[in-house]
Amino acid sequence: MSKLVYLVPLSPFIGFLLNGLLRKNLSKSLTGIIACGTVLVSFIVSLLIFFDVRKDGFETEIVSLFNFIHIGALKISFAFQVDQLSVLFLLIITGVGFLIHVYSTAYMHDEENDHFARYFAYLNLFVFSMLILVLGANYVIMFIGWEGVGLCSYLLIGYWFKNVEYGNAAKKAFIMNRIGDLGFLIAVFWMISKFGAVTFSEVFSKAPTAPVAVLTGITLLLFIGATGKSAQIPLYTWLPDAMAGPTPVSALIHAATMVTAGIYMIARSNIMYTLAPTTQTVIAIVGTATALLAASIAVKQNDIKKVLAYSTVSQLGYMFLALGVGAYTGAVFHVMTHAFFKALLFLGAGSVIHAAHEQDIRKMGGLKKFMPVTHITFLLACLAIAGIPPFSGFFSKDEILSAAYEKNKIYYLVGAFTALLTAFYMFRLYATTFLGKFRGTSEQEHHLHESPSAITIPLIILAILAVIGGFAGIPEVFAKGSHWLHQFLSPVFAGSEKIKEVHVVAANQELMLMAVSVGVAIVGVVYAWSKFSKNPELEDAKGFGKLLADRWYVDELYNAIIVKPLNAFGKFLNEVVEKSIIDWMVNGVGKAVQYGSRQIRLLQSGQVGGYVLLMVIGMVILFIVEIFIKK
Amino acid sequence: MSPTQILFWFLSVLAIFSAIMVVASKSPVHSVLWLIVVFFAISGHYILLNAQFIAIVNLIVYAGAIMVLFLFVIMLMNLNAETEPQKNKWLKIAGVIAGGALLMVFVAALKNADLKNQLAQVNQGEIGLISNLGMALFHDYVVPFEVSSVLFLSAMVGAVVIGKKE
Amino acid sequence: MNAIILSAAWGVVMMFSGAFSKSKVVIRYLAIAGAAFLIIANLADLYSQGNPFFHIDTKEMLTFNVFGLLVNTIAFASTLIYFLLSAKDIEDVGTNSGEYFALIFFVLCGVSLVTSYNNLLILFIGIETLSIPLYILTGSSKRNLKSNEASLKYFLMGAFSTGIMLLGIAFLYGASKTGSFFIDDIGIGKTPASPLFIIGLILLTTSFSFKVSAVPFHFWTPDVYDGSPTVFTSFMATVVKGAAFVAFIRLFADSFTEAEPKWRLIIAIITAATLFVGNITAVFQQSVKRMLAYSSIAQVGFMLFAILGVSLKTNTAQEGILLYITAYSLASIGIFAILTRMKDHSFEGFNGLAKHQPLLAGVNTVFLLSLAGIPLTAGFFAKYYMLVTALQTGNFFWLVIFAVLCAAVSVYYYFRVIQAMYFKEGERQEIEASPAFKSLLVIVAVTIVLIGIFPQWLISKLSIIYF
Amino acid sequence: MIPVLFILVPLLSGLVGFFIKNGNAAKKWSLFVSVVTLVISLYSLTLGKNAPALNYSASWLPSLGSKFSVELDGLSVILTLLTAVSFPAIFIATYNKEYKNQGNFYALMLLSQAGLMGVFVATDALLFYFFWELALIPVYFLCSIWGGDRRIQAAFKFFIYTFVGSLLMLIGIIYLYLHTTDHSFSLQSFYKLKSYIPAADQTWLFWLFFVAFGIKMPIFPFHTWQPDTYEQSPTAVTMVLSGVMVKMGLFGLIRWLAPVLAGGTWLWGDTASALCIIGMIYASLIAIQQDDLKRLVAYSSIAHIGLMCLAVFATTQTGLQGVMIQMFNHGINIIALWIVVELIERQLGTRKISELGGLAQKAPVLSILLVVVALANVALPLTNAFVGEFLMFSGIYTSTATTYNVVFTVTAGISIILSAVYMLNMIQKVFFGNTNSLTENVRDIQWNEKLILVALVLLIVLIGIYPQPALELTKTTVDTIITKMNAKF
Amino acid sequence: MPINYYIFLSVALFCIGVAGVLTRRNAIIIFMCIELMLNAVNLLLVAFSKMHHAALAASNASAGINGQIFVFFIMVVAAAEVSVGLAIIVMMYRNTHSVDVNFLNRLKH
Repeated sequence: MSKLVYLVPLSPFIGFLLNGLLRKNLSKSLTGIIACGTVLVSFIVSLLIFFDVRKDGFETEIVSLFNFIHIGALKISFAFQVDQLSVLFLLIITGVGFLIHVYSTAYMHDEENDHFARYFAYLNLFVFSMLILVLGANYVIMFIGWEGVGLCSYLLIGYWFKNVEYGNAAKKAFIMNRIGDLGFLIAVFWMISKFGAVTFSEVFSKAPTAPVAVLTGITLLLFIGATGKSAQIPLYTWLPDAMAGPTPVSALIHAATMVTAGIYMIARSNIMYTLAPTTQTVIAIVGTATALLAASIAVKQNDIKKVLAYSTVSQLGYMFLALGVGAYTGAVFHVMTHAFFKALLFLGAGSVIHAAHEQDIRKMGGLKKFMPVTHITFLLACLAIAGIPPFSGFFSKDEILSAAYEKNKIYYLVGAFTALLTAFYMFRLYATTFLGKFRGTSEQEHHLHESPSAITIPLIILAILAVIGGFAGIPEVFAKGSHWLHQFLSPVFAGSEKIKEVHVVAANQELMLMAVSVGVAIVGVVYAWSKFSKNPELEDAKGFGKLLADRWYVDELYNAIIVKPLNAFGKFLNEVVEKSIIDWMVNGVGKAVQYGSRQIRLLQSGQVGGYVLLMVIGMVILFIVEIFIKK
Repeated sequence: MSPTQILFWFLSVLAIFSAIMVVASKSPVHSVLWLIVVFFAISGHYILLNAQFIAIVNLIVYAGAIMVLFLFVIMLMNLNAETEPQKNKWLKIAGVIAGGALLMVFVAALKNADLKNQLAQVNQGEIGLISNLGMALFHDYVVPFEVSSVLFLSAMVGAVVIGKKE
Repeated sequence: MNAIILSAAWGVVMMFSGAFSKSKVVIRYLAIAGAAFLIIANLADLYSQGNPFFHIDTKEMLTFNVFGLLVNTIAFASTLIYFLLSAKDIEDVGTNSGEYFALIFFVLCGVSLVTSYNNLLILFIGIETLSIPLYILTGSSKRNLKSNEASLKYFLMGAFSTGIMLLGIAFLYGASKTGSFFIDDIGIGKTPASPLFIIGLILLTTSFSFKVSAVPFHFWTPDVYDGSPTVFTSFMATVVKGAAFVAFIRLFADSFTEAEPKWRLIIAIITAATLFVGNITAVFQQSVKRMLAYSSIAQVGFMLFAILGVSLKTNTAQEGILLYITAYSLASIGIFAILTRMKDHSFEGFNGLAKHQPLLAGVNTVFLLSLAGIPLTAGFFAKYYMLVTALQTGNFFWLVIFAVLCAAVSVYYYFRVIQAMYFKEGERQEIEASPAFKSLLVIVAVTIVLIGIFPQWLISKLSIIYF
Repeated sequence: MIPVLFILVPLLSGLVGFFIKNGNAAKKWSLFVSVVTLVISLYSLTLGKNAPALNYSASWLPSLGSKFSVELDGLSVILTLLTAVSFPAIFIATYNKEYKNQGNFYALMLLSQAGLMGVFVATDALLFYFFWELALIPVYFLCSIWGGDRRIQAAFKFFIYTFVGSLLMLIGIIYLYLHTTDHSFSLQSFYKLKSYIPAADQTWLFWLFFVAFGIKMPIFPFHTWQPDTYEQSPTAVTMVLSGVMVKMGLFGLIRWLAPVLAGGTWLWGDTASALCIIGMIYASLIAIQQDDLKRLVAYSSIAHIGLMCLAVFATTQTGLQGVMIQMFNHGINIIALWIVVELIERQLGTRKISELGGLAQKAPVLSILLVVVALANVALPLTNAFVGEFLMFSGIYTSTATTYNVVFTVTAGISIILSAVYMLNMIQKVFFGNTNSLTENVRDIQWNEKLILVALVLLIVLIGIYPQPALELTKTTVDTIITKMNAKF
Repeated sequence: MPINYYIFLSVALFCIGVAGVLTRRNAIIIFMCIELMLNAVNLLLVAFSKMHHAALAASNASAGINGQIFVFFIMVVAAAEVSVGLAIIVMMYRNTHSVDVNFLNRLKH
């Protein structure tokens, strides 16, 4: 079955071609069918592959399609790798992807025909690239997907291209990703020059022999790539702006799948990271910092999508923390659960926006009675992300926190505090949106309504997943071998675990940790609920709050220290160096010749006497040269 | 100091002095006359060197023919001192300096030439005599002699072309 | 020998024809026939090595070698083309066209003298035979003050340079051990040069530089070329200059080869100066005629590389100079022929020529490209040879670089004409160009291109030369 | 025989073209001829390596040791193919444009094609120099007859600039020729030269050649002719210039400089590379500032060429392979870009980015195609340029010829980011946003433009996905050149 | 007589002639100065011919004669030149009523 893996990316690609080329002629329904159908196909295929992979005695499968680049020793073939990790991501991508496609058919229904098709074409293309990313059997193929998803996110953020703001957001996203990608590329070149190969199997087999410094370098460069793609400090600022795109896009790309590419990549190269402890520390620190920073900002945001965006960044921070402390399974686990509840949150938000045509939560409130399904699912998602047992978020987050505790208490403390913040801002959001009474205009209120089934059904499915998703990884303390995901992924991370075994926390200790995290979560929830359900804060924040509301002025900082100087320098080059120096010199030669001509021709005075005089002088000079200088 | 030497020095001084006068004298006519003096002095030198033929030709052709031609032209244009207003003084000085510099350079070049034992044979040696020159001219140098006729022809034609009224 | 005698004789014929025949056409065809006849006679001389029509014992005053004879051929051929193109314009200069042609033939006699002299006496007579008729031709449009002025300037300075040359010859005579004027004897071989020799050398260099108009002895050139009737400028700038240059190279190749270290530097300096002044000054000119005068100076700068190369074992220098003279003469004659027919000799005069006279513009472009030394034209190989020569000597790398930079400058003023013809708008002006005239120009242009692609037929002839 | 056809077909038909008075006939004629050339070149691809048909040699100037010898090796194949592809593309793309006396215009275009072909196939230095100049002349006339307002000065600056360069190169060629044992201009005897040329001479010889090629490419700081010329020439000519002609410089570097003067190249590689990198960053930063589409593309081209030149000096198999394929890619990409620029200018009469906007609404097809081309220009994976740049960068990184390989890679890498910046800026300002009074009534592209753009885009994607055949094409050539470059003294 | 004397004498005359050409502006006088230069050369040639004769008379009775022949030719040519030159000057005078070379500046630059 896994021989047919190429079908998985292929079918969305076909969908892309169909929708892209025939966008003028297809009806909306047909477009929708094609788009969802193709993704569904690949979901089914992935499922089949998944069952393959689950059979014991399964060996990692390399499906090589054709030679991409073969030069001398360097052999890069267009190959896919099927193993537990990739197949897991396949399921997440295609599954969540499919739901979001379905959702979009309703959400984007007001678009004109061909734009509608354009949207789905992009979406399919994205799924395709994402699949390439996770399937690639070497770093080059992975990079193809890596940049592919970047492109799609660019296209989708800028989907409403008439709006210049959106365009800028898209551009920002692309360029920041590019910065990361440069790091990724250089890492690849380093591998080529060091290992002479880019295939995972070869690189990982050669890695242990390489000096630690090299590995640290490579891994750090890769991590730079990850920070770009997965919105970590310092390259995270694009993600909140990326909310310019249609909400389903935010759900799919900027919550569920693309942004987790970085985690996938590092989990994939776990061996190299395990061999480079320095890098791990860096990752852990960056992860923790990002988690805290983003959460703190989320506390004061009033745009429903912005809140979710920052919470995404913060959650991603958690995942990196996990990677940093070597809890690869935990990271992947959180990716999965996060995919469920964050997608759900976004879709819920989308449904709200769809109904209220409004994104500012201060103008909402009391939606509970208007759109029950949305409300319930959203609530479940909030509970999940807040880490209330037995919802999925609890398990994954808890695993990460305990691992962090194991590594270094500080990580844990920060993590726990972030958990508190998370619970707080999520329920602030929930409360201001759904509780209380509606604060929008009357005619807004007039056509508030529950969204159509194409929207609610995905919500419900995702809600179920968000609730039960956690049981894929029940901590070992409850029952031996209950952590199914760990078992499942163990072949992938076997290498790292051989190198240094992650000794599990003592049972009682772990239970204590759980208690703490649950405690903080509940505190956050309760406080937020009580604070905002009746009287939400409607006036703009002040003092420290303002600092948070304005996102610590990071964007402004970047503007001041990078963008502006670069522009100024460019202007300087263009107007001063180019025109007044280089070109001036070039033309100067011409001018000099002209001038010299004008002067020298004055020798031709027209006077015979003058001529003869000059001739004689010339003769004398010849004599002097010949007789005096030569001797 | 043999008479030859005295004669040599006399003629040399005469030649140089009158040459200077040629350049210096205001009126063209005077210049012509001084030039004729130069020619006579030089012919004297020729005789001293026992080159009678050249000496005679020099007198006949130059002093006789050419200078007369010059005189005619000058008379024809009745040029006199006034017709030549003062030329730019600086250019004059520059000219003199340049001429002097040329002389200096020549002298400088020649001073380290060892020509002490090289003597020019004076008042003896047969080669200057018409008979020998004639033999040489019409045996070895007949081709140049004939060729120079072309030159004359062209000069003649030229003079005609230029002079002819249209 | 044929060339010398026949050219002189034909000069006489032309002279009388002027006296007896009133019909200009007859005279014209007579002249053309004469040129053709000269070519044939000279070729006969060339191919019947050693037994020409006339058996004259020149007492080694003259030696006729392939090089000299080829130069004659080129000179006569150029003259023929020149006659065919511009005979009419010669007639238009003044009343007595017969005499003009006669003078031109006398000049040709001088040419064939300086290409075959073996004795400084002949050189002197040859140079004079070359110059004196030109003084006349320069002044031949008698009412034109510019023409008069040019003629007088030319004459005075020419006479002056003659004086310098004679002094040089005198010193060489004094320096030569055997007291002879034969160019084989005046060379000093390996013996240390006496001051007399050095002086003679420099003085001769000076006067030759004057004749070929090399800086700083070039001052007569622009004024004379500008002042004299355009037809005669064309003749002076091509045939005569080439001949003078051949005299130059012949003397240095035969007598002063061993003394090369002594004059290497001064020639190099003169070359550099010539390239610089010639090219730079041409840039600012407003009249094409005058620009061509300066450009001819610049071209001489390149030719002088041949002098630097005479000491080479190979014949590159001689081959090169021959190619150069051919290329340069053909192109210049062509351009001047067109220029003569134009009312306005300024650059503006050429504006829009391509629209009104596409053919003339086309051939003119070929000529200009050849002068600029663009590949596919004879001019390229000419310059190529000069560069090879200079690089072979191995001493003049700086000079070569300098030369190519100057060549780049030269492109500037040659292309000004092209720009005027093709890219500028201008009102139509009457240029009387008969089909014959045009077709002849086309032939010349084609020849230039052919030489540019296959310099073979010249080179192969040259590579058998032994001096 | 095929290389000869490459030269003769356009040459002769170009000469014929001068006599076609009817403009449209000339147009059709030249289109036909260029297609014929394309067919020939495609046929040449089918022939195996060193098939007899691929090289031809005839006596030309025996006494000068120069032969009319032409050959199609990997390098020539890829560049002749580029030339053969470009011209039909250009002719079709500009089919609707009406030039004054078109007969001459197209004739000159064909002549320039002949010259370019000659440059790429010549294996005799003198012959190479000949074609080098001949390719220049027609372009000079094209630019200064049919160009913009400042065309005469711009074209002349261009001409003088390159002419100086080529003359310097001529000196170098002659010098090498004089040092060959068998006094010949043939590439083979030039290869044998190494042992005869002392290091000191290698130095200045290297610079003589490098300046000539650097001007043509152009490399900072010899680049100032380029933006003006591109801006002033008619777009068809600009396409020739930027698509094919700049490759002459790289070609010369790869064919005549690097393997022949390996020593000099090795000694001065770092300096030259530094120039390239400065140029890349410099050009990119300036490109960001440009408001004129043509100038924008011009500067971006400078940046890309700089990268290729840099990769040549890296002296690695991968790098050189990258250069080979990238020369082709850059050619078609930039031609596609020019086509778009041309369309915009012809419709709206302006190239000012600031005056445009919202074209995506009016001309969706055009904008989609443009976006693909632009993405190719920023070397996005699965476009042709990615393959080239990936190989070049990894070549530079793994280079052993320099000790600064990492520095070079990183600094050069910055230009990737910058290229994204200016390209996306352009796309956004021109195509996104709202329409304004000027762009209100833009119509989408017509059949011929669509045809050619689609073809180019397909080519871009095809090479991007499956580059291996193209790489195979140049394999052996690359190996030989690299071995020669590594045998330094 | 030592040859240097003659050399210096004729060089001196020659340079005086040159100086004359440089300083005077009357065409005729310039021309005369040129003639002076020629005569200086003649004198030098004759002196050299006698020098060579003195040196080589033993081997060759007519050694050095060519020098004097050359002088003869110089005179001949000079005569021809004068005829042409004066003709030109006269023509000039006819048109401008002056023989002042400083008026010759229509052609310059």
